[in-house]
Amino acid sequence: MSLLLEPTAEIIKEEKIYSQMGLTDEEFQMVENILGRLPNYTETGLFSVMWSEHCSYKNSKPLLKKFPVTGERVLQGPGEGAGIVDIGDGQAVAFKIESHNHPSAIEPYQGAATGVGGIIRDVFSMGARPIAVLNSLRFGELQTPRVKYLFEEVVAGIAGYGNCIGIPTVGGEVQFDASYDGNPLVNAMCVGLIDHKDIQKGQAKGVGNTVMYVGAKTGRDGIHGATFASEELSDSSDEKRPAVQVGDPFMEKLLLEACLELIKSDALIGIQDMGAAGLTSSSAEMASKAGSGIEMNLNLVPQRETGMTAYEMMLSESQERMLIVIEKGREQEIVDLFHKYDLDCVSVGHVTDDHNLRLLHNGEVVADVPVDALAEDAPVYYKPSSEPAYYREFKAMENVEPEVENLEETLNQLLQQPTIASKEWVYDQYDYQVRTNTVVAPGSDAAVLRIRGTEKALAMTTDCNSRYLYLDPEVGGKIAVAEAARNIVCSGGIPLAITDCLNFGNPEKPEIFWQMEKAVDGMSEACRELNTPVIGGNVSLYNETNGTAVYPTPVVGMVGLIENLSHITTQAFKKAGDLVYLIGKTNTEFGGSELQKLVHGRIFGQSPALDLETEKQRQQVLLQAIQQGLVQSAHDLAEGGLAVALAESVFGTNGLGVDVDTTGSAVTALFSETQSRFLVSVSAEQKEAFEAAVSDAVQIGTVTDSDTLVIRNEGNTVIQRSVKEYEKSWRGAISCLLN
Amino acid sequence: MMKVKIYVTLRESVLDPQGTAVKSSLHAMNYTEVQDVRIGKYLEVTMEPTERPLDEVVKEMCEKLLANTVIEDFEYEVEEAVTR
Amino acid sequence: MMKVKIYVTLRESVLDPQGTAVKSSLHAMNYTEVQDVRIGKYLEVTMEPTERPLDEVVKEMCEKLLANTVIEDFEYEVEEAVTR
Amino acid sequence: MKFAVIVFPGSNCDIDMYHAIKDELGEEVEYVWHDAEDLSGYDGILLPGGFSYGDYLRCGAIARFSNVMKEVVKAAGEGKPVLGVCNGFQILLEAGLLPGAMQRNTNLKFMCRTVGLRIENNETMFTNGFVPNETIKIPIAHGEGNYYCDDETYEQLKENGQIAFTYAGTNPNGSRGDIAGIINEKGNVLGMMPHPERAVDALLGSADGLKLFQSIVKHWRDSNVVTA
Ligand SMILES: Nc1ncnc2c1ncn2[C@@H]1O[C@H](COP(=O)(O)OP(=O)(O)O)[C@@H](O)[C@H]1O
Ligand SMILES: [Mg+2]
Repeated sequence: MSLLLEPTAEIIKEEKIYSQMGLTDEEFQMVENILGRLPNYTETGLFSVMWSEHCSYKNSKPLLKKFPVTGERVLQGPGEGAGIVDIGDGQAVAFKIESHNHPSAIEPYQGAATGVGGIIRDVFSMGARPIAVLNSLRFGELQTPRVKYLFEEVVAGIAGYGNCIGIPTVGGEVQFDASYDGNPLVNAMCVGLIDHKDIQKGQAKGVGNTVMYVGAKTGRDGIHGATFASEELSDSSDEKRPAVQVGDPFMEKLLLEACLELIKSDALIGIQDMGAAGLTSSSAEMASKAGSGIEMNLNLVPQRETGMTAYEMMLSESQERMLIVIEKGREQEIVDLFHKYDLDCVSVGHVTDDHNLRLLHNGEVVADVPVDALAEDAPVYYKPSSEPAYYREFKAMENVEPEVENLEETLNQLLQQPTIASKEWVYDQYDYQVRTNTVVAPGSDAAVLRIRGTEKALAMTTDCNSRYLYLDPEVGGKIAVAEAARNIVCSGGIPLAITDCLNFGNPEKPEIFWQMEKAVDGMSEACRELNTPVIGGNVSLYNETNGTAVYPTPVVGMVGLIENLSHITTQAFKKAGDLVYLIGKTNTEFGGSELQKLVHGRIFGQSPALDLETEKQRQQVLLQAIQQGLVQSAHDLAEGGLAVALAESVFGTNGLGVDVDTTGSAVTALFSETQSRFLVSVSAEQKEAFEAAVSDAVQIGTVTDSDTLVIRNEGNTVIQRSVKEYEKSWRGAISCLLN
Repeated sequence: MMKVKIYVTLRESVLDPQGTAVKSSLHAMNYTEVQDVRIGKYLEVTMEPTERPLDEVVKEMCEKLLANTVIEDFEYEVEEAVTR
Repeated sequence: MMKVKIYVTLRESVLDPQGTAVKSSLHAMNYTEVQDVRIGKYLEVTMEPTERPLDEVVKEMCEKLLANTVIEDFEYEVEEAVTR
Repeated sequence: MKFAVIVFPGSNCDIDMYHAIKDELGEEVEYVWHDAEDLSGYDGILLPGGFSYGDYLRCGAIARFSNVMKEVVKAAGEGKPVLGVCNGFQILLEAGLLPGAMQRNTNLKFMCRTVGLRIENNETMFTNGFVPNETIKIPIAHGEGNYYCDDETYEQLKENGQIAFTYAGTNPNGSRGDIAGIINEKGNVLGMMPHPERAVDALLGSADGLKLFQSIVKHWRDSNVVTA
């Protein structure tokens, strides 16, 4: 019935209906040239979603080429649902991060929940069993009711989905800054375990093989979600409401178990999840990768609503669905498998050899387009790039110490900054223990999960300090990778590889494109130096509200291998009498620091510097010391510098305290954010062995049983306050801001 | 005292996983006559007389807090409640 | 086709943590006229004609599954629904 | 002793329960799908946590009508130990094997943390390995663990020693009388919100939960030695 309402090919062209779908005049002309005729309404829809930034990476492809993507452990690089890295003994780890920023800005609970659901599907579509999820979140300052609402609902959505499906949410990060006021960032990462022999690909091979649709029925939800994700938010974004999808974690749990059973079947040829652009991207990409074509009869697609058009079915982003290709003739056994889990599983088409995606609906061909044109051959743009004026200004500034009157109270205030404060309010809502493998729960540097049946464990983290990136995207990009690696090393792990989510503003603005370019350069260099190739990721552009971009936020998700359970290390001090060491020299570096923000209310100047060679050398030496059993606790220095790191290491230890003496200017010693530094505690008996192993470690004090945090500077006591008092400020800050 | 009865329901094309699960359960229990189940919220709000017109206040409360208008619709009825 | 509207509410003697929370939010938003909020469920069940009397069937479904009578009460209304 | 771990669609602590029994307790254990027709081959029945049927409508409400529940009721009637943890507890309540009902936590949020549990009755087949009033550390992870029952029921629970565990220290969820776990009058059905199967290995923070499973085995051995 609504078919009649669809504009004809001529009208689409004349009235530029395509531009409402996101295609430019040139792109529409390209489509016309490819087809040798005008596309009809459904076909125009197929091209518009597949050529959206979200699906085609048309603006970011040239940059992504810069990333190092290979390495001796890499089994699967970018291009599939998730990247895969070898961890020995025939096992591998699969992981990927993805954004759900725009849906979360409109409907935070469902936006975040379906973001988690989507990334989990990416991982199990590779054949891996998801073992953990993490997230990286950015919100405006926790002051307005709207921001508080977004924060509470996003966290609830992540919890709601992850807890129900029974995959532990083990870590992440949350930062607050005014640049995210109207455009929060919600990035979710999933980590899975897989045996090499089970690795699957999303390919539609073998002419005549059967294309099957499994999982939830298709409804009108999220039509054009991918296009929506490739636009700036504006005050009228609320009108895009139908683009919001509702997740069903229960359905996904069944789908997960069924798919993991399916991968054991030799009837399976290929499997891909229906994520952004749903049925369109999964079918076109699977065919394009295999060099084949696909023909589907849309009348066979399980539908939740009546009267759906071909356009609506192909563009729907209903959740919890998969497309699979199986050997012809074995349909029934697959149907039976899915029925055991009460899931729909129907044959909707077959693999062809003509390289086209051909769709039938009500007995007519409603679309017939080359799959490569949709997938591989989407246009690629080289956007102009230009250095923004603010950058030159900041670069020229000297590094100066912010003025601080009362160091003891300043530390108290820093501990209450929501970005530094305990995130317990967040992770208390996540079931981080389910499946009983979580050895290090949220609250230390990286989360650690043991691998059952082995002596090994995996460390995982997400990191990105976007303030540094705003001041200097290249150095900030390096720091993001280095910080993630530090967190892995502090937990006793060997950094393996990263996945990244590039969250930026509108790439059509040359200053934004410059930020992207520089950030990718910095990240690539760090990845090369630290031997952590990029095995997958996601790009989220147009993160702007009414013309203002978010800080450049390329979130890094990293996984590390802990070779033996005995290497697992946490940031908390262990016992009184242990010696406290600082590794790394401290300079006066306050650009983008928490102290600068606290004192000046804004950030400016130069970001902290980073020397990758020093970074690498320190990480290696520290990791060896940890592996040799010479380290009781290890923590990297991040936001808030040494004073905050000391406080974090003593919190939660029930009665321990610390007494250290620092040198140089007190403000710098306590709060500077110089990179590549670590805070380590060592038992007194191992003093010599540790010092021999880590030659640039300097002992600055000892762990005490006094329940007091004492910091001296050149012998003078500058801070002496009960740990309990500081801990109370730090633990309560976020719930206090919410009430 | 007024008693306002508010019904919050999912918009028509929005997926209702709860309703679907309950429907299958009812079928499994042999209530095969059941064609469809949709699950929403039912709120009873007791209110003192308002300065502004009651309709205006209730609508505003629903839009701002009680319903999530991105995915939900609401309706309400006002009843004069007996004072307890 | 019949449409059965079912209201499931917490028994009066049972505390309603969600209702209490919503009430405080409303107060914080300056809807001080609000005296009390109770939150329950609203189900719309579409049914084909039943062999047994509809009332009997609906009551049974509620008692068995749709409400937990340890803490909840239920009421329902039947509407003749238009066939689509 | 041979245990059954009942798996409902949406159960997600089934694997944890299985490994606790097999790897740490060292007893026989099998997964049993929700449509099973016969539990006579098992000596103990375990209903694991998770979100059976998505916890849609009410936690445990739909699972309670699974085929296997008829068998669980039968096993309970025969005096076999039946343990429901978290969602398993909620299912036992919905099924009427234990009195009362579950409401949302008073702060309306899911909470995951390790809490202190006081053993209120150490003379049950689930707690005989603990000393009276012992406090143990066990994780909780739930959104609806706020146990409700009317006054009469509460008095009965107290009188009969049916309160097995209470929260020591802060009550996390608002449950009546700080109740964390209760048993039936006969003493062979235990429902508890905390997860003993998550506390069986010191590597993960606590092994206090193992004693609960050991208690079940000890009781079973003792009574089977008598009859054998
Ligand atoms: N959104 C979140 N979800 C889960 N855990 C979180 C989240 N945010 C922070 N955490 C946890 O809180 C701890 C501190 O986080 P953060 O300050 O970002 O650490 P770091 O500076 O070492 O990266 C980490 O264990 C982290 O995993
Ligand atoms: Mg850290």
